[in-house]
Amino acid sequence: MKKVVEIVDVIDTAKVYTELNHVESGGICVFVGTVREFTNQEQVIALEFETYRDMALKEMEKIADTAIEKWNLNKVVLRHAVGEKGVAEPVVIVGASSAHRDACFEACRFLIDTLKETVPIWKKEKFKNKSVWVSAHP
Amino acid sequence: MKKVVEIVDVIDTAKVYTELNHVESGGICVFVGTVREFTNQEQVIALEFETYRDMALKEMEKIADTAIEKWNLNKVVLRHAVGEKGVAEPVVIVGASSAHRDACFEACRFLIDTLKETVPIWKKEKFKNKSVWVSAHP
Amino acid sequence: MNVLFFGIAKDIVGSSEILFSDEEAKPATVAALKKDLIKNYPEFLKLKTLAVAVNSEYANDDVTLSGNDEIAIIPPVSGG
Amino acid sequence: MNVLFFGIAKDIVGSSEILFSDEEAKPATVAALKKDLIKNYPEFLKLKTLAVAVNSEYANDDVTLSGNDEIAIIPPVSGG
Repeated sequence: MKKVVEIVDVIDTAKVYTELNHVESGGICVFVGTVREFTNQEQVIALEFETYRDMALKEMEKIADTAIEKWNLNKVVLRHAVGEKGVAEPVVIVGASSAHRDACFEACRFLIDTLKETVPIWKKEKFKNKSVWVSAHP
Repeated sequence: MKKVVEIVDVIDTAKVYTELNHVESGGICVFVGTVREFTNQEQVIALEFETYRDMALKEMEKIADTAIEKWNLNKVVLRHAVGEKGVAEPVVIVGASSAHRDACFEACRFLIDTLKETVPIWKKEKFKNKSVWVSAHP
Repeated sequence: MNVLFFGIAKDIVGSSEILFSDEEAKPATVAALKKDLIKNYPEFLKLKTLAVAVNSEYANDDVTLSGNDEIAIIPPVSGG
Repeated sequence: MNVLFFGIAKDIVGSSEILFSDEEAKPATVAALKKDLIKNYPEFLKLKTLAVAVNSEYANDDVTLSGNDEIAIIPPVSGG
């Protein structure tokens, strides 16, 4: 299967290389987004993710297809977590597998940048005394 | 430990994410180089890697230190395999872990590009009827 | 007509779903829906962006709405 | 003086290590070593690059060599 597009409760980072492995690939580039402990000097207790699942999967499929076409990729993975994630936990993993490394690096950057722009997933930062929907306000 | 620099017989791709995980990191970028089945339409049976180990480890340490300093990384991994590797097997894995994704992408690219330029490791491509030291001749 | 709310939009309206019964005056377009929403919940004006999806695809202001559509209010996304 | 050979350099000289005994005329610098090598093994001229490491660090042509140095011939690297 050329592309893996999923929304899951828990991301297993260990299996992504197996998913991206391909006899015609010389390069695999993977990005993992994780929960940072501090945002603007404030301690984050957890991030809470929610999604409009049907639409999010559709948008993630579009991103995967665009990248496969543009960079002639052999394999693509786009996987996002939902629910509450603690510090250092993975929240998103994207990866691209191609003949040469230029393509997989560029494609991997495109995957995460576009996912953040268009996929209907929302995160709330939970601090000790408040919760904030990220990027909601100017 | 901030950096992992190793030359090994077999690369375990599954553990790199654990090595790069850090509470101050929001982004982890990993590149894996694997053996492609075809080079210029010729079928590759295996790649054979050899190294000048002491010097290679020194050069890999320098690359790690330069990247940590330049991109303010929380963690770095540089790991290369030696010996004979078959099609689709991993031969190198490099990764960078940073607060934001710009830094880990740029650093990861620097790690693999510089490794290929300066680290004394040599690969021989084994075809059905011949073997060729890669990049030896103009 | 069924409208879904996510993220901060859900907090603003206090519900994840609003059903417009057939009797009610239903907005005919995406633009009209946004106008109604902002009128009833001025908090939406404070958001960085406000998008609408019709049948799980982003929809421009001029898209017309029908009773069978699944409509969703998409506040600024923040995945990753 | 101990000189190590790797990759295609090992194939060219047919050995992974050459020991210069004290009696022999030993090259005094990296440049002299390269010159001796090319004289004895003209195949080295065909390589894309030819570098030398002294005590596991890349060394310029003007670096002087002493009997205790570990010297290595570094043909074009191709890791990754």
